[in-house]
Amino acid sequence: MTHTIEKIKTQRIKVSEKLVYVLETKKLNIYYDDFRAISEVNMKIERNKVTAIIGPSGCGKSTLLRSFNRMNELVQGSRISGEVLFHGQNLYAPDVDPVEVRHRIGMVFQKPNPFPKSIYENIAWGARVHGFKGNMDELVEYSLRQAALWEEVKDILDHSGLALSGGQQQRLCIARALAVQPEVILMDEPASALDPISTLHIEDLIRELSNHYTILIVTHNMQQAARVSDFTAFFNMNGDRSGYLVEYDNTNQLFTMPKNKLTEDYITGRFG
Amino acid sequence: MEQIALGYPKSRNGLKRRFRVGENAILALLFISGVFSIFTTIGIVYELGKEALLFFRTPNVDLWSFLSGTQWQPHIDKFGILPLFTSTLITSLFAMLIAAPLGMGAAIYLSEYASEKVRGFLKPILEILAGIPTIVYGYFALTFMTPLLRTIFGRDVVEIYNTASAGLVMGILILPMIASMAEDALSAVPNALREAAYGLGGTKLEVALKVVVPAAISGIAAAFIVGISRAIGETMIVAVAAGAGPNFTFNPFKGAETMTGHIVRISGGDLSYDSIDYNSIFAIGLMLFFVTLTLNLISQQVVRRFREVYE
Amino acid sequence: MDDKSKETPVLRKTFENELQQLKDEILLLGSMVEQSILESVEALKKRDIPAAERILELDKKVNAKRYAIENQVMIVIATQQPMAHDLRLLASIMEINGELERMGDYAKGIATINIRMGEQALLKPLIDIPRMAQKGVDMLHRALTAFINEDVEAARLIPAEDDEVDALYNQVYRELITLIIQDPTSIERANWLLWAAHNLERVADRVTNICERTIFIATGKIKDIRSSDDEAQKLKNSP
Amino acid sequence: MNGPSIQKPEIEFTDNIRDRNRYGRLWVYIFRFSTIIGIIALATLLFNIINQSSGYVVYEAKGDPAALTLDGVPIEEQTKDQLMRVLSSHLSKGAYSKLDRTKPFAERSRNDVYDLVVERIVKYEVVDSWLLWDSLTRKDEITAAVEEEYPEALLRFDVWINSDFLRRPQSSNPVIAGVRTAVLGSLWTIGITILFAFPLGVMAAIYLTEYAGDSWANRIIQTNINNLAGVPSIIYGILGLAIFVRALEPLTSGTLFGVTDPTSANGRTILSAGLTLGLLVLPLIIINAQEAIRAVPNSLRHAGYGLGATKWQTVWSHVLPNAIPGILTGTILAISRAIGETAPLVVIGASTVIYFDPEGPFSKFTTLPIQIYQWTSRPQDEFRFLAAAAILVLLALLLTLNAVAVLLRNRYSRRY
Repeated sequence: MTHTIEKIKTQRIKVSEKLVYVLETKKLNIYYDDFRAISEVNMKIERNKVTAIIGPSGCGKSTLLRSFNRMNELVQGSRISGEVLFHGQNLYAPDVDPVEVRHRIGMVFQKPNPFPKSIYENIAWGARVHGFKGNMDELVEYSLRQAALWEEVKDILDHSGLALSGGQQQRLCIARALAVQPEVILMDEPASALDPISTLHIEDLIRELSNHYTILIVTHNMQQAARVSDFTAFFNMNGDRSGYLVEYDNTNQLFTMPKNKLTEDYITGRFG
Repeated sequence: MEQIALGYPKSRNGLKRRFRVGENAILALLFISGVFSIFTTIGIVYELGKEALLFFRTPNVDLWSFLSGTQWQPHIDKFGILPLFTSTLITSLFAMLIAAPLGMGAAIYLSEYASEKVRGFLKPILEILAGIPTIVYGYFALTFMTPLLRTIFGRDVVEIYNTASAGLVMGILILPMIASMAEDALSAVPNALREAAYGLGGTKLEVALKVVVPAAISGIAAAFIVGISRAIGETMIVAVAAGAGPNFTFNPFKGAETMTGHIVRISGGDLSYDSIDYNSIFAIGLMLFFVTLTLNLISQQVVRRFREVYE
Repeated sequence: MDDKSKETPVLRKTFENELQQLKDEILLLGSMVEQSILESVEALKKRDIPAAERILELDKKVNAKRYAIENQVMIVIATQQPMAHDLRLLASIMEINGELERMGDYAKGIATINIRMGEQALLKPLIDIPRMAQKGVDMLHRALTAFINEDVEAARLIPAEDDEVDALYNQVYRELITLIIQDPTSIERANWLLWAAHNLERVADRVTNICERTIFIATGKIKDIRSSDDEAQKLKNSP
Repeated sequence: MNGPSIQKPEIEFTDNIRDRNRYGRLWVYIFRFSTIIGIIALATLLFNIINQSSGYVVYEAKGDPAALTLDGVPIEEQTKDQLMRVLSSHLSKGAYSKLDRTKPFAERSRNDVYDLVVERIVKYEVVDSWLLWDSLTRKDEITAAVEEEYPEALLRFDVWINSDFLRRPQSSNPVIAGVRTAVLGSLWTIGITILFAFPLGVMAAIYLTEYAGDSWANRIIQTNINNLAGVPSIIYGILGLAIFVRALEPLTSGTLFGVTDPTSANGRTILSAGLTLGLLVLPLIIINAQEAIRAVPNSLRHAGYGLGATKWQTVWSHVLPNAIPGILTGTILAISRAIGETAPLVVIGASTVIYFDPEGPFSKFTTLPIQIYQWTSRPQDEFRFLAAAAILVLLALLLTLNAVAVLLRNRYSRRY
């Protein structure tokens, strides 16, 4: 028992500044029971950049995204083969704790989902469960400022998070994710439930955050991918409906001179 | 060319509003049925109130001594409800002591931990438990729980009829109800909240206890309140196992009669109308009615607020 | 602009940054073109061949810059989905980008004339031609400033100054024709200078195009500022 | 960018993952334990009841059964006539003719007469008994003890719940007591409950879901129904006592209709009991029926209206046929609650000792739960065993009803 705990401790993910690639998948396959949702994905995610994942609906974008912090495990019957490396360490190794993984790799969801608690408690919750030792007020303010929400909510920190507007709620969720100091933030269509203006706010925020965080964003809106991302990965489905990586490139390159005919058809809206 | 006659039936008065006798008769009938339940409530309040008023009009009985008296001895004109009330309290307390934590635990297990298969197996069992008539539980209390308690604590300590046994078995009766209501409340918490908490690196326990349970807290509170209300109104278990005769005691191993138990015992024989005994059960009934009504109203209010958060 | 941005929170910061960058690049390209026009005339005046050769080098940089800006505009259009004002701005940048490159070519043309003239001396000392260059560059500079600031009023006024350049050109033209009549053997040398003057006249014409684009960005209307009379006059006068 | 520059505070987390995971594992056990308690409770309850419903019983006869042999035929094999001869020869004339008066012998079956012989002449008495578990595990011990203590006695493995138990009427002698009266009483009562509450409940549900708007009056009706569902059943008993038994006595005792049942002197009749339970289950039926009616998709209603049908025509021919399985399921569940109800019936005055089958709504009544209550309250073990057997009958009845409800639900749930 003690031995394995020691092992876990030593195996805890160490952040190395030297690596340029934060995340890397190697021959990643994701299955739901017998259905293969994602097949043979090899891609590297660059540090402090925004990487967008686009593709037709049902191509397994969200599934892939969730595999980066083992959220897919919450769905019964899901399993993977291959590797997801975080700073070179396989996230799916038997001695890696998914809770620890999600501490390092945070997530923002499609629909804003603040806890039915106060704004303050929404931010403090994650930090508290991870045994935060510092000044919570400072952390809350810092996180809210980072999420560009502080000015709007600084006087109503004790109000329910649900009382905010949709866009504010989503920025609250981003602030909440930032408060546990992740290195990577996964965003699953973070603006799809928002109005256009709120969407632009979130996009600006994503650009701003990419100075400090590595961001992976799944979006069904390819214009959004074009606007916010540095790199774009285009996924498509096989005949058996399992998603595969078609093209992965610098966003400017992919949207002006895609190398693959499928990509071109997709981004020009000629996708059959 | 032959003109094709289109057979539009000509109604007598065109498109004008028509008075349909049948429709209106049916509507009246339905309306009366709908309102019937109001009559039930009025009936309850009126009858309980009327007879209780007669009870309080009797010499030697007044509201204050009814509420504060520690003796219920009709043959010497002592009508203090406290002995009945305390034993109701003790049985309900025991019941909640069992049902609240276990019901909560079962609810969390079913809603957050159990797989679809396990849930499909466990929920019907809880439903069966909830569907068993209370007299069966009374039998169980008397023939199983009491001997068990007497074996554990000694025959000198535990009387054959005692409130502890009744209360514990009542807990088993209420457990599935609380579990099922609390599970409904927990399941109603949107999955997005769980995902959010997992996404922040919460363990399963933290997600369940620190996010899902607080989010469902009013639903859970409502379940508890309904549970208490059910325990207070529960009759047959205490009638069988808690003992006869009002007894002002806080010792759960002694026999004591609850409010409901008393009503059952007094009315069990041929009760003559307009006797003080007859009137007194209405007074007790009135008290019971208001206590449970208040609890039920509170729980409905709490549930409504809970719904507002998510719908 | 600053006041406006304080009132409404700035959205799409990335896009705004990219647009600003493009404008800066246009200004940079503009100043490179201004430099090559002035220096090409200066070199011609001094018959400085090495300086003329440096102009050719500079023109290569101008061309490279032009293509870089064009590419960047395409990327911005592809990634930022510009609409309305932004779209007009980007379309205009594309247009102005081309105009500036063409103006750079005029400077290159003057430098080439300078080199082709070889050992031949100037037919006459240059007086009006440097004035034309000065005037053209001045117009260009102000046109670009108006474009950056989206100053419609300024943009409307600048094209009128084209007449001054035209007048100078006519004067150079008449002067050179007189010289040719006096001495037909000077026709080749006169022709060199006529071409240089013509190039400078075209510079001013293209400044007019830039002003038209500035007005287009603000109003969405393409308007030919020069009257048809001017145009007819010019056709008559052109060699 | 905008606003003051962001100063990053000191952020450090404790390495607490070990503790967190340990708590996580610990609590899973606690949650699982809570759930298992429920299963254990059910199992214990069933075991406890089955344990008491059969086992070894030692009988001692006051009279000697061997002495009653007639023409060499032991009483177990005698015909009705032979048994009647045994009866008349061992009983006083007065006692015999009294039996004939309460129910003519011509109307009694052979088994009835046999029961009478056992009850009046042989007079078996239970002297000792064991639970099922002991009977199975300590068989030899019991036989040895019985041979030593009661050498004369009859040791028999009795299953208390058997065909005789279901067939026989109530009796003060546990050996020949049965639940027929109680089962019939329950069925009569429930019949009246259904006749009263089902149409009323369904009509109320139709009114509330299809007709009632969102006025304050209708909201009060709805709230009232929800509250009534939470009123303790004993309150309904008190209400039934005051209204049906006392105020409406002429109606419920049948005197209004000229029925004069000598056994029912007042309003404590099956009718009163059925109506009381009807009031009790009415809110449950309404709530369940409302849910079933609401589950009918609106498109069906619109289809009806679109063809120019009136509201009632639409409800009657489109909504109700589709809601009826749900309504029935809900009603069955409500009825099974009524079958198990004891307290209100005790309060309105169920008779505890009735030896004759109920004949109609104006008869005195007892029901299965009342019978169980009454037997449970007796101190003798034999009555406890009878109660256990009666509980098994009651549970079987409920199980059947629930099975029907589940079948109905499964059969019709594929419709949409």
